[in-house]
Amino acid sequence: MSQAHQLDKFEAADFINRTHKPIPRSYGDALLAAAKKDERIVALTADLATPTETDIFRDELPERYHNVGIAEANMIGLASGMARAGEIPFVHTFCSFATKRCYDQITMQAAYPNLPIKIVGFLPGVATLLGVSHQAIEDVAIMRAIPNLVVLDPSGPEYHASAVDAALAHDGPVYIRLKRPETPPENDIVPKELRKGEGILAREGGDLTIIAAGLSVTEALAAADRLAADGIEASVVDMASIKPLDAGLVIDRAKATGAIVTAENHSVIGGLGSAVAEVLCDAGIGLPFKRVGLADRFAEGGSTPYLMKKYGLDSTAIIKAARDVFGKKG
Amino acid sequence: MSQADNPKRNIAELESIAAKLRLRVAEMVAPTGQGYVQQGLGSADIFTALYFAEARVDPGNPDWEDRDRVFLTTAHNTAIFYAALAERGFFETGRLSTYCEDGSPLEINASERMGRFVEATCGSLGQGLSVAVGAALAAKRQGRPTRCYVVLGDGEMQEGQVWEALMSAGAWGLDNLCVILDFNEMQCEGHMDNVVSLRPVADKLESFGFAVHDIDGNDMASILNALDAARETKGKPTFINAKTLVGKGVPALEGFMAHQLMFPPEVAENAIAVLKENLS
Amino acid sequence: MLLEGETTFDGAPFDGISFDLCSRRKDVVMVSADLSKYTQIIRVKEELPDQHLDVGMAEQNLISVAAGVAKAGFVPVATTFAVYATRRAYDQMVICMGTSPHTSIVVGFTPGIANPARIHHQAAEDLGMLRSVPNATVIDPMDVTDFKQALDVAVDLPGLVYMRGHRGNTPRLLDPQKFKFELGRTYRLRSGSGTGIIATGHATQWALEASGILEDRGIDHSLLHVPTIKPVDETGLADFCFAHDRIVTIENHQIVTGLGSLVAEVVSDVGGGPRITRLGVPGSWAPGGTLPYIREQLGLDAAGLADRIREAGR
Amino acid sequence: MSTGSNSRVPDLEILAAKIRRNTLDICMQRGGYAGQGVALADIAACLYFDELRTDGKGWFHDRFVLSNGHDAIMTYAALAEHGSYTLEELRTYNADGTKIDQSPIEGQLGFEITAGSLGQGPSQAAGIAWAERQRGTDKRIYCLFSDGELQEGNVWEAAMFAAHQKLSNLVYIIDNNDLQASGATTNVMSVEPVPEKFEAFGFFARRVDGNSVTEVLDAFEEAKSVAGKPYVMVCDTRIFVGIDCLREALPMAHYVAQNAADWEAGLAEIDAKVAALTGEA
Repeated sequence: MSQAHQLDKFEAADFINRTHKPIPRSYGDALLAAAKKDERIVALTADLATPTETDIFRDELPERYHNVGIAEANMIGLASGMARAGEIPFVHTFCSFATKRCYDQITMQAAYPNLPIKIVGFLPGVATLLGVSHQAIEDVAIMRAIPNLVVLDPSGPEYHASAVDAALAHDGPVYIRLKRPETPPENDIVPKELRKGEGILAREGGDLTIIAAGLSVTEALAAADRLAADGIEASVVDMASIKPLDAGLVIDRAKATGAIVTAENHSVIGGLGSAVAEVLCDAGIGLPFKRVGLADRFAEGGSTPYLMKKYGLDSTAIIKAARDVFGKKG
Repeated sequence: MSQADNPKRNIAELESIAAKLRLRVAEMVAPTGQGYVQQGLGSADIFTALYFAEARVDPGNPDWEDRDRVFLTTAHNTAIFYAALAERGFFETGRLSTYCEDGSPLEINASERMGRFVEATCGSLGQGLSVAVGAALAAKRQGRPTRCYVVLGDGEMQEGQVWEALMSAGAWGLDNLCVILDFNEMQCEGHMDNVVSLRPVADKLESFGFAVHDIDGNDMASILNALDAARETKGKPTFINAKTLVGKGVPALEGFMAHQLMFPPEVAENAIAVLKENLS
Repeated sequence: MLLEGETTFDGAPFDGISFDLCSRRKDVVMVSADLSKYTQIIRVKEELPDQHLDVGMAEQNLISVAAGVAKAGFVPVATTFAVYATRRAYDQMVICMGTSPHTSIVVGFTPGIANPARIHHQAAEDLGMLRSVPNATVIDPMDVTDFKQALDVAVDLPGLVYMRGHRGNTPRLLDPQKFKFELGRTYRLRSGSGTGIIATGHATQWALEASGILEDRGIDHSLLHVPTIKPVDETGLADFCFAHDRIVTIENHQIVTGLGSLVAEVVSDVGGGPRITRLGVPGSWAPGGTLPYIREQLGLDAAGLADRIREAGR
Repeated sequence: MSTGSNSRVPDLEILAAKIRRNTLDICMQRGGYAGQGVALADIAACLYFDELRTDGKGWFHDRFVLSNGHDAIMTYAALAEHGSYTLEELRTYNADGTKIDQSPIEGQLGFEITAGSLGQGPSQAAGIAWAERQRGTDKRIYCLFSDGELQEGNVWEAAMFAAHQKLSNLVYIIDNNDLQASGATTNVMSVEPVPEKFEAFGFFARRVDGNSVTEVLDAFEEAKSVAGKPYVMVCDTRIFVGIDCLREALPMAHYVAQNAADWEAGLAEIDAKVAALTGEA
């Protein structure tokens, strides 16, 4: 059923790795380790083993690995059948296809029956060379609207192992949007913890709060550093759990700092920014607020730093928004 | 599982069960006129064969892990489905009268809130087969004797996902999967050949790696033979192309292409009378 | 701009709207995925067969074929249930239509809870899905008049236009003599102070019912109809919000990502602003059944809404 | 079967060699889908320089729909010979900020649809074919997609529709290279027998050596003679066919990183081939 077909070594240079040097597979290793402990875990992919770091799973546990071909809708259905038979399927493809291509199947066959299907997407937001068809700039918006589904957007590889744990800890469907580094990291990756429903206060400051998720967290922290140099102290929240959202932390920070900027590698419509706006409006908290994200347009392909800069998602854009809301506080 | 639950092959007995289920279908739909009469009457023999002769299921223990799984992917064909389940003992026959009532779990499209005997919620057409393929694959890996049966609609085969699932089942050689096509030639817009034709069915399925049987889906012996052959086929999934007649059993309704027939009271009355007569 | 007197109904509004459009515009093609009867384009199918195309029960194909038809010089109007157009063929809508300059219209019928067959036929997330597609136009008309006029505007818009449709007994509420659909414009149906109600699509009908009850009870309020979800007149929307003490949004949709979120975004962008209570499908699955039954279960029936609006105002 | 097209063969083989060379030239800058571009060179030469009729204004009368985004390299390499792009601009392929996207969007010269989300081209091509027929034009519609895309259900929806509508102005060209992102298609999820599947779906199907100019031309010719049905040519190709040193080094390369191949050796080989072909011609 599964094949241990070894790809040519040159193909290690997949769509994501820009260096042709080995890149640590924080997610792939964590999944394999979890699977070795839990018999029920199976992995599926729609033709994307290496780019989703599941080639190691394929090679080590071939009888629990299924490459279903380029057929995402079928993959979700298969996972559903497996979950109904007592397995815990992790399905893998790019974020764009893991959501837009099989949304009905996710709703019907994973979320409605509340099955433990873990949908793991790679290439979140604009972060891909592969252009518009591979960009998931609306995945958070559409996945957030599905009842029962948990949405996690970890900020870096140090959280990937924890994301696997959090996904397993939730007895139901989970969507995880992951970004593999494009180049080998300079330092060793030290695992950190994230939890469903909890934001991480990554930096504390009293002048405003930047609530960020995924790739935008690094940018937010860089922005906070530069703002601090000018005497503006920003709190930074890593909102890895976009759904359920840590509303308590949002309200707490809103009250403590009086101004909020959201930052996300996603369209400004429907994603983290909207989720935070909903919480604030529900609570009747009116304050200076700004959403940093992709400004309702399609992006092209390119390197991640290039795209983050070009589309106004980087620290410079966050600083501008932060100054703006800080100024409005009066 | 007791011997009494094991496959029975008494054709006369099965035909009389099918006749009873047909009557139930008409009775369930008659009060409101809502429900799928034509499809239910047409596929009564398939459901009878599946639930009363073929599938290893246990109404006393619907969660039984080694059970065979029956997937109704044409989830709107519920009148016959519920009638068969009730008759088989999965729930009280009396509950059939709540069919399509607000708040009743016997909804027009079957959903899992009914209980584990609804193996998947399938009202969005074309999805159930993938779920069944996944379950069949899992059963293989777990070494279970489980067989997966899928009742598929012909119109539904226009959905691309069905072909994704067929391709994977064929490529993986899932001989514990048996797909039964309720080939009634009818879809919303009418006769399927006027919408987008599926023909030739057998050629398509053979090219996707299935063992194919073309049968009369209203002939009990043919259905049983095909199911037997499916069980004996190794290394390939089976596809039973069961030609059925919509409205079967009520002459006034036979062959009448109405996807969502509003069942007029006088027609219902006549149908019930005819079906009662057949029974006795 | 509302019609006075007893409300009248059109039993199959799109049959007339689509036939009228296709008769005037020979470049328009109605495309169906086996649901011509259920989306009510039977007159076109029978009387203008050259302007009707059925792709069978294959919604991804429906959207992609329609996109191809657009690329060859026609204006396709792809029709199916909202749930299938969006959940089933979302990627095709984004890529084949959303990235194209050619006019491609998708009309999704029985949106939100307007379908008795619960989850698999109910599209309570479609507005949010389409709102997040760059450049897309998203319209949720409230009645026959709104629907007809919006479609007339849509056929001349570039790119992807997603519109929610009405079928079956649809009320005529707006006066075609006085109402003129303009893209992005918002319409004030009741003027008052205190609570500002913002609604769209089917929910504007419900809001009108609730408004009647509130009026009888002497509760001051305004009602704003927002047929265009995208692009919307953000300034007008914000002005309306800031002119009221509190805002209640009502939509035939999940309370996340749709109209409620749109209003929350617009208000937050300005900063400050009133409390916003979002009413709709509350982050769970709606039940199946008749529309009155589902509305009641979700507190979206006229009395339930009136109570909740009053409650929000306290 | 011969259709008298043989006189054109040597010229097209030269063009194919040049397209191969252009592919390497473009991909060696920053990496790319070189193997596919090289393998599709013969089909590209036949398509752009023989089969597609010109509109007399420097472009084409017939329409070509590319479904598989990464095969865009084929179109770029061919249009460089056609003169629609310069090699200089194409060398920015894969660079930040370039207009030469790896996977182009609709409106980019040479691209009718936004490709890259697999399996959507065949439907759009069928829609175009239906609409062109409806408008009464004589345009023929060609759609290239890959064997891996056959795993997408959308393709079978399209096939069923195209056959039902008897779209005889539609030709599907399948790049049957037995390679997809995660390995050999046969191993991942076998799609064979491809011609039998399409025949069962109502097409006139023919298996073709996609690297034989003669066979490709014959198939294009045959497609025009088939009435009442769409036509599919299942073109067997293999990555890097025509440049032996790269073919040997990278037999399974779905994507080739810039520093993963000996581009100079490849160029030397193809330059020698071009010289030999033009010398003989």
